Amino acid sequence: MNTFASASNSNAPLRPDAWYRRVLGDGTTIIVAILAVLTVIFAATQSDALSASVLTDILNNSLPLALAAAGGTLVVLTRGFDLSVAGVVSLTNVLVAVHGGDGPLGALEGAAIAVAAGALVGAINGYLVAYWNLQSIALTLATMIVCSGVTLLILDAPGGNVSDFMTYTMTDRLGKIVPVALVVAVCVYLLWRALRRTDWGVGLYATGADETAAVLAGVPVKRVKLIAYILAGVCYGLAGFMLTALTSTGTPNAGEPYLLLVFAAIALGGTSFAGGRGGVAGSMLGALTLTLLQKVLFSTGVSSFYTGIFQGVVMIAAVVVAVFFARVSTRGEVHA
Amino acid sequence: MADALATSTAASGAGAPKILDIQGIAKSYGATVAVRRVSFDIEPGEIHALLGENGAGKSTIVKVLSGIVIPDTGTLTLDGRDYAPADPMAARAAGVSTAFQELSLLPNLSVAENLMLPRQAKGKAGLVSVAQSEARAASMLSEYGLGHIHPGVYVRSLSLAEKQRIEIMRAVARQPRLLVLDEPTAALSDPTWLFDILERITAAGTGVLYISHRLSEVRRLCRRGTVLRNGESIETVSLAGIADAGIFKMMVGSAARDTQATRSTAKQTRPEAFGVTNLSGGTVADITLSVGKGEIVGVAGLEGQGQRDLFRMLAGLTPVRGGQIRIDGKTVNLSSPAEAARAGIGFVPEERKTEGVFLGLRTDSNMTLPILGRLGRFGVVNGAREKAAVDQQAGRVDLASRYLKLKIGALSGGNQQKALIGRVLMSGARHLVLFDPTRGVDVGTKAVIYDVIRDFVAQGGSALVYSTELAELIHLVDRCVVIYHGTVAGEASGPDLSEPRLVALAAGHGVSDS
Amino acid sequence: MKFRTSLKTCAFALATVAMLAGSAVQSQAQTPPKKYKIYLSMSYSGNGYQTETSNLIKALAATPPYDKLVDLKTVISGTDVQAQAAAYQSMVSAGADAIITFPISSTGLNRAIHEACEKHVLVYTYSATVTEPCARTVSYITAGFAPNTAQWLVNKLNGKGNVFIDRGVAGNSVDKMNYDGAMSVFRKYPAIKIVAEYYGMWNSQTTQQETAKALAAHPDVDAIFGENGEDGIVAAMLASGQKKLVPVTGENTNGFRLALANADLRKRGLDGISSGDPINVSGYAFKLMMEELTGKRKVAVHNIEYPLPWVPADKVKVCTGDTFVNGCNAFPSTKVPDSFNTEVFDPVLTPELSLNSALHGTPTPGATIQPLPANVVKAAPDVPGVNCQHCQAPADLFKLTKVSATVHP
Amino acid sequence: MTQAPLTGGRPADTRSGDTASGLFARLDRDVRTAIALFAISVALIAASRVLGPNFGSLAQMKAILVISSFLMVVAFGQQMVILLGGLDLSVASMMTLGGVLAFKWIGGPDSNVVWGVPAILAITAALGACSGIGVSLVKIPPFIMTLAMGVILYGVTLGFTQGTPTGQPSAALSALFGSTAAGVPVLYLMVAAIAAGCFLQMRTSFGRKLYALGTNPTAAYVAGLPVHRLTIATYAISGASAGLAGILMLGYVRGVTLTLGQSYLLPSVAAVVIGGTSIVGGRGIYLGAAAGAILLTTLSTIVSSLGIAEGWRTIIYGAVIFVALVLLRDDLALLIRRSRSSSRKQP
Repeated sequence: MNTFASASNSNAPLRPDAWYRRVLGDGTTIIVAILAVLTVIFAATQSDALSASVLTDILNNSLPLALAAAGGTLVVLTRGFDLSVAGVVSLTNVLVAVHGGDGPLGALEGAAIAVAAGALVGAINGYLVAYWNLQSIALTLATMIVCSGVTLLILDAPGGNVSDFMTYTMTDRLGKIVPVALVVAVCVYLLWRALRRTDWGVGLYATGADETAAVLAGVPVKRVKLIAYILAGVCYGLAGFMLTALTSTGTPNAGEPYLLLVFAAIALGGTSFAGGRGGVAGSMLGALTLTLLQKVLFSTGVSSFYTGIFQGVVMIAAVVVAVFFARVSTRGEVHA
Repeated sequence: MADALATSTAASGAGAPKILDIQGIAKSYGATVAVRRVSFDIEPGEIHALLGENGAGKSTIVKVLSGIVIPDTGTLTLDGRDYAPADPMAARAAGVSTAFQELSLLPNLSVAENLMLPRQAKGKAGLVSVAQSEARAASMLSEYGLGHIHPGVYVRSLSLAEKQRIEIMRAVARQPRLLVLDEPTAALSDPTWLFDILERITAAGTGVLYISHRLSEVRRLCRRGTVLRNGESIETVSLAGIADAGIFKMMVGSAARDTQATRSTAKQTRPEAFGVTNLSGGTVADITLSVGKGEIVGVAGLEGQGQRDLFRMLAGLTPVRGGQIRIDGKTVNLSSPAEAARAGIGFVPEERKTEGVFLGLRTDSNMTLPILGRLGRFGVVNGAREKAAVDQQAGRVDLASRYLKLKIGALSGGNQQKALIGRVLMSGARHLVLFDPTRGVDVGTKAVIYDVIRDFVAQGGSALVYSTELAELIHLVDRCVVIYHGTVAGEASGPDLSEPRLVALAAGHGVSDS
Repeated sequence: MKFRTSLKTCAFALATVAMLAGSAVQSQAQTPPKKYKIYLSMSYSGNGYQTETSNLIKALAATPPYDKLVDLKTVISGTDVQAQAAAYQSMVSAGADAIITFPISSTGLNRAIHEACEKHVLVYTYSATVTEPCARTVSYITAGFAPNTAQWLVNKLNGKGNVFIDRGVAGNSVDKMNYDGAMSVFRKYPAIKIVAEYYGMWNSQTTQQETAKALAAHPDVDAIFGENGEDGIVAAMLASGQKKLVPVTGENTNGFRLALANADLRKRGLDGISSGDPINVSGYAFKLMMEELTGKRKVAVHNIEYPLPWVPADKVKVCTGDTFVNGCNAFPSTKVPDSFNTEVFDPVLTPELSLNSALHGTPTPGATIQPLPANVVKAAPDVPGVNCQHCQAPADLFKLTKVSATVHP
Repeated sequence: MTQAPLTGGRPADTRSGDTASGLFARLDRDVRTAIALFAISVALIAASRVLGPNFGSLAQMKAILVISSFLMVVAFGQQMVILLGGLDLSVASMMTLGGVLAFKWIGGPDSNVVWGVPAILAITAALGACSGIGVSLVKIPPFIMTLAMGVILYGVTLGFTQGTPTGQPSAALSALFGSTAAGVPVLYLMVAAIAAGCFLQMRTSFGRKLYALGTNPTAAYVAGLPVHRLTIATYAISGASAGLAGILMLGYVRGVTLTLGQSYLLPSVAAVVIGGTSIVGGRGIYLGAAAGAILLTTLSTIVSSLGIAEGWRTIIYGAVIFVALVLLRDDLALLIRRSRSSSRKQP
């Protein structure tokens, strides 16, 4: 359709896209589909696949990555890259392991420490990127290195002691039904929904889509970015915290694997690296997918040597499908 | 100059406190001066026109008023109080709101969200309430006669016209003291919608700064107007007392005179160089035109009538929907700029900075880009030959050689344009397709560009030129095609080729109304 | 029919086992007539060491009678802890009888291992250890590699000189333990100066680069304390172009041993000790695990120590054949790459193995599983963070076993 | 770039081109950056003399250069991609693959080098081209495309070697790092290589078009440049240079591991960015990236000789990178000029 066509019948009512278009346009759909397929295969190839314990294990294993990916998504939405995730996860992991106390209160204290540390690093990143116009990818690389240095100062070998409350209760099932991991994930998601429904949330998408227009529309772009990086840091902190509970130890280089996995999860989740499109839910599901994929590859007996190939192919496939659907759903838009 | 100021101050001398009073605003970016000295004022309830060619400084004034750009010198007062907004929000708070030409809407947000930016309607728990936002948006939309747009629609799926309406409505709905409208009707086929709104708010005493290329609109709405030229306010005139020609003369200034070079008025028929038949695509509905060898054909039209897509189809940028393009007699299919270039088309885009030059590269590198292959063997560029080629071309477009070694971003718009045209000529194009080649360049450069185009066709080339400046077209081209609503509204040549005639055609009615 | 044959084979298998083991007749009667489902879990760090250890296990599992008795599956998880934990969990749900593994983290896998134990899955770790008490760890780590080699260096230097320390991976517990062990000795001698300390990541390539850098800054170095990848140290010294070579201690790469055996390098001053991590620990762990699994041995201790290899330069002897016969302990460079870890078999612990076992995981023709000596199991001392969670390391953890201090500070 | 309309583009340093005087100032900004980096490296070495008498010795510099040569080679490809506004995360796996193949094919008789090296370069280039195709034609974000490519290649290498790379060292390759006059041959080679790299970027039409495409993709398309071919070729170059680095590594350490390339991924990006190359593409020269590589190597050498905890060393390492970033910011000069001249709004 072109300007004149629409101008001529300009009083034809304009309603929101049909539901199927919106569904297709939303990257989350693809990841849900992939997840469903994997689950089916998994259930078919492993007898106790859907048993409570197995599911809990999967959730526990994927939660730290899911949290980290959630944080990374916020930065990607602003068209940035945050490599500091690896450093922050390691840092908070050892912080919690060394300074976390016993019992629920101790765990709470540990969480507080982790969140604070993450927020601090995030604030540094955010300030320098938003107000000094430093290249996000390069800056956060430096931050990551410094963080891992600080980590080694705190703990130069795996250790620290993690309370039984964290080790067992935090990774158990509430009332033997709901995995704690699931609860945490849902809480984070709800928190995101809430944030999404603030001026910052709207501004975040505005900034990512078109910074110039956002400024013209009065969005405080710099502050939006700063907050995005801070919240990202907080998420990394939580990831480090949950990782501590999962591994019941502080490991100085525990975060390293997350550096690239996080971006894999985000990509799987259908968040666009061009900014302004996507969301936290997709990334968290993306993280779950990566974990489940390992399980499926095991249960289907794929020679372990080749697991990497499958992971890579799935990543590419997901993005390609997302790109394709995005085109379909946005076809016929007027590009002014 | 002095008298220009005198008149403006005289005009602002008596009467009620001005809504806006601008005195001696100047602003420059590095080497490029955007605005030299601009002064004018707006009275309560007045719709004040800001007239001038592209690049005369209008958009800079808009940015200053909306707090995006802080002027280097000069003073602004709003309702008699000093007015120096640090950012868009400050401007808005002070009671100035703007509908921008490059619309400030976010495609990935809903209409409601866009309307509410940067502060959405809050429901319980202080969270954004989609329902409330959409409700408010809906009432707003219906109040301004856009009830047919559902507030939940994503802006990216709106037509350009709808977007423009939303942009305007958002500015108006903030009930500002001063409303700034930058080319508000560019995409509106029927501006009466806007005019009604303006009547309403001016009745309430709001001041409006109105920027438009459409003189007929300006005359209908505005009592006074200020003419800008090359970043200076030439004069603030009462529009009733001056004819279009007079205004154009002020806008174009000396350029009109000293480049009033002889035009090949001889109307012999020439063999076709390139042309299109029943071409449609983008906003072009159905256009047929032909350019002869050694001929300069002009294209005129109000903004958004399809001329842009016509040129971009010839450049291989906009996909062709129907009809055919002929070049040198052969029907061609231009699916990419590369193909267009191979076919002999030399395209100068309208957006110099984003689509034309490579700001990061040196001027000479910019110019030789398309012919690097020819400048050496085995893909290795022969420095000497490159220098020779550049110097020769620089002479042709009259570009001082001291600029050649600088990054092109450091050059003034005029010199950038010279380099760009130089590049296009270098590429060995046989047919020039120039979209507003003199946009925002100074008078001297204009003269140069005219000459370059003329001897290009004199050497057997052909050129299709679009310009927003009728005066320019009139003295440059052999004949001029006027586009309206994506079709050819008419053609003028020889004695027929006059501003009133073009204005009339462009406004969509056969007979002149001035 | 099928059942019958399998029964027959098992009977035969057990018969042989019984014969070889010469153990009580009841034990075989009790053992269930089935193939043991055993998983080998490696966390791929990518150096040859990983493959060689797994090859030994594969070879043993294919050596009669285990070939009839064992269904071995190898699983490689990435270098992150979650991946390996997830792998353990998958193995348990896949009905594993036992898991033999090289754990990537000494503490991070405890949960998964604990779950496995609760499901009565036998978990053995080789070379690297875990602090989860229900697992059996078989390792040389506690055998005093670092203090002994360090002391040897000190003796060699008569208590004074500039020393490099080539460490493993930053933030790793074994690295820390080796470092502490070495420093426990060096600190005693004020005249010993640690002029450079770098991380060779336990692979020849990084070690060579880091050593080359250090050598450039300190050509006046008098000795180098090395860990795995030490052949890189020698390579770096040779590449640096200095005439004079210095004593080097390291682990068991073939390149290193050949260098020590090389006469003119010795003349140029090269000397050293080849000690540390033996590939064979995996073979030993596997045999031990099988004996416990088949009920032929009750293993009481959790942490089992593998005897520390100790090959001084003058004891290096290049083998002519494919086994360690008449005291040879290195292979010609035509047979194995420099980075090959030589300490692949032990005449007492794993006589079944040969070079091809280590290189290709193939059993030695004609070999059958020999039982381990009855009293072979040696308990390892507690080391917090290495093989136990909340425990005290013995005061004499770093005691000297192979050498004694000949010089006094 | 989206900022341009608001800030009116960046006259930045370009202005100093004609106003400022003095040879140094008249040099191109990127060259200045590179020189500055070399200066920092030399200064570091000089300063390190306090650590020991042999610091700053010629031998040390040679050693540093030899070791940094691998990073230089990887950084070259990485920079080409970054100039394009992309990023290549597959260099690590690509380098490993190169090393593994070299170990298997080139090892042994020197004659193998003749066919082996071209073959391996061709393979890695082809694999790089695949990333390029994914990025330019299928429109997959470079970050994801190359990340996935890296993961896949690692899997392939793992499967191909079944865990242990097998083969023999190559005397011919090792000769490059000749024992006695260590570095000297390499030294010349490296200078030549750096020169060649800069030449490719500055003086060939491919290089020129690359910059154009990097600075302004839209304009490049409008100007009719072969955008897709350029992109694919660039990723192919990146693949090949990573492969070459792997081959060289075999020459240096007479054997390979599957972790060969891992330690080069982030440094390759760091070297490029520190070298004054903008991550959004279009500006920077190889001289800078090479200087960045040397700086990083020098830094780690000196840091590892500091008698302090590894933690502190890492912190220092990161801090220096950070400082370099701040000092070499694109618009730093502009900002200073502004803050001096007037209280104008900052971009």
